[in-house]
Amino acid sequence: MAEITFRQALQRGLREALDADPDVFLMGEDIGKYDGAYAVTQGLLDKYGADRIRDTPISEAAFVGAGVGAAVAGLRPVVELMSMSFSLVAADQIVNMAAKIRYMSGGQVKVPMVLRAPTGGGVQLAATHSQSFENWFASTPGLKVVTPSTPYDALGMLRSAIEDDNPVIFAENALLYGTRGEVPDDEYRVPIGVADVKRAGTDITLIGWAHGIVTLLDAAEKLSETGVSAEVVDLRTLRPLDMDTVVASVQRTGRALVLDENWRTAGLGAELAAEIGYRCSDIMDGPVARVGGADVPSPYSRPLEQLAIPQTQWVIDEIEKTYGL
Amino acid sequence: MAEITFRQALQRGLREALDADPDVFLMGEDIGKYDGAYAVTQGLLDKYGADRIRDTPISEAAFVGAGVGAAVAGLRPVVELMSMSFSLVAADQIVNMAAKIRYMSGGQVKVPMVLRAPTGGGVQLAATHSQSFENWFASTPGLKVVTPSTPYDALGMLRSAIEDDNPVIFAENALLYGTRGEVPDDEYRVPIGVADVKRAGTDITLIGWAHGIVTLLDAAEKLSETGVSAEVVDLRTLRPLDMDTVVASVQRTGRALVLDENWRTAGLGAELAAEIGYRCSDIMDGPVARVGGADVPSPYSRPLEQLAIPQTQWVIDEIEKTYGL
Amino acid sequence: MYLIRQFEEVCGEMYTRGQIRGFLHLYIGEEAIAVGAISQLQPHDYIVTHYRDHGHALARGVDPNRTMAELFGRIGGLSKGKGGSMHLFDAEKGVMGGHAIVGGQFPLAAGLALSHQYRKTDGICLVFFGDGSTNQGTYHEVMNLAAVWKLPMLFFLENNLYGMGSRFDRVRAGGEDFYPGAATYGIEHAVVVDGMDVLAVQEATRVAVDSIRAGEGPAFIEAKTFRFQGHSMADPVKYRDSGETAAWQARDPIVTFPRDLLAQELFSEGQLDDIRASVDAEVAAAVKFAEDSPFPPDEELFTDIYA
Amino acid sequence: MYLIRQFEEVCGEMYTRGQIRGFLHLYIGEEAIAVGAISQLQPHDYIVTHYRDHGHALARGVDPNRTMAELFGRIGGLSKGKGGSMHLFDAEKGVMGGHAIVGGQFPLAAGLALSHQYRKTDGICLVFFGDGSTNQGTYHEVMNLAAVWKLPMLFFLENNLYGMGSRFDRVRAGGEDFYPGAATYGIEHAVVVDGMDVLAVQEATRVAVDSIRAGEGPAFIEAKTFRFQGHSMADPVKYRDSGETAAWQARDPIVTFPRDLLAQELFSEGQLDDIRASVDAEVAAAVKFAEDSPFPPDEELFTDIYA
Ligand SMILES: Cc1ncc(C[n+]2csc(CCOP(=O)(O)OP(=O)(O)O)c2C)c(N)n1
Ligand SMILES: Cc1ncc(C[n+]2csc(CCOP(=O)(O)OP(=O)(O)O)c2C)c(N)n1
Ligand SMILES: [Mg+2]
Ligand SMILES: [Mg+2]
Repeated sequence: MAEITFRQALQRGLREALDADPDVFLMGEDIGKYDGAYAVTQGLLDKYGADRIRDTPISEAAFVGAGVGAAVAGLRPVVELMSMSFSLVAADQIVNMAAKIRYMSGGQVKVPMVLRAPTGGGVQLAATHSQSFENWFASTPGLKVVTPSTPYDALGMLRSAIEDDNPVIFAENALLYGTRGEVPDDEYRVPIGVADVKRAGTDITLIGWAHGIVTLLDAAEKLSETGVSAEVVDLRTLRPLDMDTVVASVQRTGRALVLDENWRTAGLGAELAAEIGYRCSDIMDGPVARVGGADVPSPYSRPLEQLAIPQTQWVIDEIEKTYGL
Repeated sequence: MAEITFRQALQRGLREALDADPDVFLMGEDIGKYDGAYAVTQGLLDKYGADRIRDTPISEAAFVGAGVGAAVAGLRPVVELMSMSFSLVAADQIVNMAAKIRYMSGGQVKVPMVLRAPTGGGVQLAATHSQSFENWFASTPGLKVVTPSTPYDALGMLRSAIEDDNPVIFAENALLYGTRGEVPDDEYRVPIGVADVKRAGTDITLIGWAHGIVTLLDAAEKLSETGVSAEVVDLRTLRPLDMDTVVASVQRTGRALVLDENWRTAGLGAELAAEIGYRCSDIMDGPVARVGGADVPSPYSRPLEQLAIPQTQWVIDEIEKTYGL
Repeated sequence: MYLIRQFEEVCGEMYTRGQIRGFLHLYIGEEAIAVGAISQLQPHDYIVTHYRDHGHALARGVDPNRTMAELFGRIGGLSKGKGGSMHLFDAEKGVMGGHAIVGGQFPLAAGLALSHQYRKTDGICLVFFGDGSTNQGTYHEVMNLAAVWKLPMLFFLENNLYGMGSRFDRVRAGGEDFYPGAATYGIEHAVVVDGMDVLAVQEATRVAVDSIRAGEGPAFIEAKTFRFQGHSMADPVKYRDSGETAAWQARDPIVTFPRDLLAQELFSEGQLDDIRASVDAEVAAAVKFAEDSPFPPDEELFTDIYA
Repeated sequence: MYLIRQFEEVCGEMYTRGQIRGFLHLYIGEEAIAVGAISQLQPHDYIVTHYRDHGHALARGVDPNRTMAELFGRIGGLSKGKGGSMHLFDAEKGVMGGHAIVGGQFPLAAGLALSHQYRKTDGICLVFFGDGSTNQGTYHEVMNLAAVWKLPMLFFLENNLYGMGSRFDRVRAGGEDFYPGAATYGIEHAVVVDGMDVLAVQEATRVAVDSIRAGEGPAFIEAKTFRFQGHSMADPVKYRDSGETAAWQARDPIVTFPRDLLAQELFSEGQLDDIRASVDAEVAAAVKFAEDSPFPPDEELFTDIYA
């Protein structure tokens, strides 16, 4: 076991995959000579060469779609977007090509591709650079969407994603890159589509993913001071959703709060709340509580931006409001 | 009063707006010389000329964004996408430009633009041409999203949309173009953001929009035969959501079903179910029932496609399952 | 070519009868391109095309039975009826769709070409596209990507002068010819060819493919052609006059090519009649096959989404 | 030019001190372009640019105080601190952003140009963009749209040879010059100019603007230039050697232009010193203004979303 950062975990995952399979290669803007905008790919060009670590022009639609083509041909491209916000200029290739080509071909082809991207807000990058479109991709049949919250999950799920035969959107919340955690020395995988109880508790289930888990664990800690025992369920995967783990936990605790750091309206948080509400209403002590990001374009100014991102206190207040805890 | 089709209502709305305001003009692919892919703009080129009825190249990102620019300069462009499915190639211009330029400028500019597009499935156009991304736009702060279900609403809301100072996504379910309804002879407006009770009832509230209303009214009719009185609430606008009308109805009936014809997962139907569940749980007879489109890329084959689109019977079955009615 | 023509004439009929639905885009008039170009490919090469794709599939030797069944939405179709007319795939033959988002096919084609380069084979990817699609950003992005990476890719423009109701000169100011634009990207091998002349298309493709296989990077061919019918079955073709169509129809490859063969005495009238008769029978059999194939069972709705 | 330089030197400092955060892209080295080009505009013309936008705003006469306050995220900023460095707007002066999605600004600029054409004014829209942004599809789509509609639009390429860490020739095969590509779209007026020479930029812009106002349709100017610093404050600039930078720095317009003025005896050393001193004071005042301006009140989070 070693303690490494989320960024290091991702880099190790990439290296392991590159070493394990010659069909794995990387594409993206400035991932090579520049070492990657967030330094995840630092040093890889020197080690693996320009055929496998491919710097691309600023043409997201072209190189994301080229990833699909290479994957259809049996390679395993790992494509990096410099920001999830830029997925919009490649949205057609992701949603209409990567997600659907298998279906449209009646199963003749498959798309073993990973699309990695830093995502989320919090560092004053303003309205166009702070978005989390993985929420939209999570509603798109044909895609898988992965959102790890720890170095352990990041590495293990990246390996699984690269080995998966389907297009996987791998969303890396940029606030997590510097966070640290224990990671086994040996190779391992974390399966896609399996949620993880990050903290056990009996009074309420807090459900979230990615950076939201940091907030929920913090809230759980604070709640424990007032005698409330909160369970924290980390979805880890937004599609396919592991509703069984979520529902099992809520059935034990009888209460649920969902945290979605992205815009509150009509996102994955809504899906979870609706589904938990449906499946657990008979045993619950009240409705499913929801905390979401403010429904605003992300402002640049720091105090305003902080008001838009769910804070620990919001979680605590919402629990108090909904359940009187 | 005259009975006209949904298509005719839209055309009349466009003509009235073009007549009323010289700043109104239309742009889109083949809206002029070809008369429009769905014939909504038929004959307009002859009457208003090529300056105001502008055929564009197949460059959605360019002309949608040009619409934003023209709107920022104070004109009132009505931009047509040949299909809502093609909004993806212009997604960045819609979500990052139209929706955010006002905020990023601190309120210095506004975007009085309408983006019209036929949407939805049901006529075997297969996976890439049968989608309803208005659901995504409804989660985007800065946009308004309008989804009429009748000729009356289509005309009245189109006038409101063109007069609105904000970017309005105007989604026209293609299955509705040929449907008929009464429309006043005089000019009128239907406000954006106000839901409409399309049928009154006492036992359950059925909530939907656009073509879903056809299904819900049909279900209500069938339910009445078994003595169940269903109220049908037509959202008409997906953003801003008129939750007050919805909640008021559910508070009267004590039961709710939400119909979202698009992919079921993490769409507007989820938002409604989550929010109704939260605000009405204490007075409800059970959880909020949901019916959604199948989570699949739209298949071409007719019997398969029909299996993917919510049918009246699904609504009835879901009500039975949830409430035993 | 005659197979494609006959196949599509029958498609038109089947559309009128409601056997084929959704969008149906006929290739009638453009057959010389698919036949001429695809004849120059190797089995390991890829083909990517747009929604007007029947000609490309058939020219590649894809089974007419399964193609027709796909158009009928039947389980015996290439994609079990899930793709329909606009999305013909035959992965074993390297036919990678049929794509219905204008310009959406360019990036996919680049990736397929990249796979050949990555694996150091001599394979290429041939991508077909229309004049209208050159106004999509992907056209530009992929031309540049292919050029800078020297991808083994043949850009094949089927310039039928119209994108739906828009004549190219109403939506583009760059002049009549598109192929000179390739030089902007550093694509040196760019030519124009008569798309009504199957032998000319064949020859131009041969030269281009040789250059690509020799590692010279992407090449570009523009073929001038014309679709004799509407954009799709829904198009009443009010935007152009019949004179323009008639002038092109006078050069119909289905008429002129056999005429030339006869003139050069390479075939006899009787031989051609035999070919036509056997093709007609093949197409009739395809219809029969499609009719006999059942619709996909309900479970198929949820298969083929994930691998 | 000196105002821009001095303003940005101070921005760099303020970033280090944490007063400015997020992404900060300095224009240092490229000032001659903004100053030369924008000097040729009329008040009713529009300017659209990318995230490297301080120079364009200041050259247009936008208030340095409110610009600095914007960078500080304060309520006194141009956009009340909501936009930040990458999104400078001053609608009254026709400065329509500051756009941070590479290539995202082209369509907006086309629409602004269209508004002038629609209203039959002689106004134009000047759009600035980088070499890297030419690889976005919007560049291509909008060049074509502008050409076919003859929009009054000036495409101004600030070719500083790099897009982040990628030298243009690593991501483009079309050669060293970009401006010849404009002809592909039928844009006849396309020239290259020395972006380190403010007078040359001015003259090239004057000619182009005249042509546009005369109704000749869009024009294209490519200016060769260089950013002396990193792409943003986060960039350690490991991808190019210092020799290249030094060669360009030797042509720094902030040094060469005053030198020429002195040589031609148009200004005296003392006059220039006075100008510099007053500019230094102006920038210092801008910092003070920004520091004194409060952060936006909480309610501002929800304003300016809808009109
Ligand atoms: C992104 C997108 N925009 C618009 C359409 C609608 N559309 C389908 S085909 C077509 C015309 C394309 O013309 P061209 O590329 O010349 O091909 P052709 O049909 O002539 O073979 C249009 C506008 C689409 N499918 N996708
Ligand atoms: C669509 C998109 N892709 C990538 C980025 C990240 N990015 C920001 S600036 C930049 C380089 C742009 O280079 P260039 O156009 O030459 O402008 P310069 O910075 O040199 O002025 C990149 C890749 C972005 N903002 N938007
Ligand atoms: Mg065409
Ligand atoms: Mg540059």
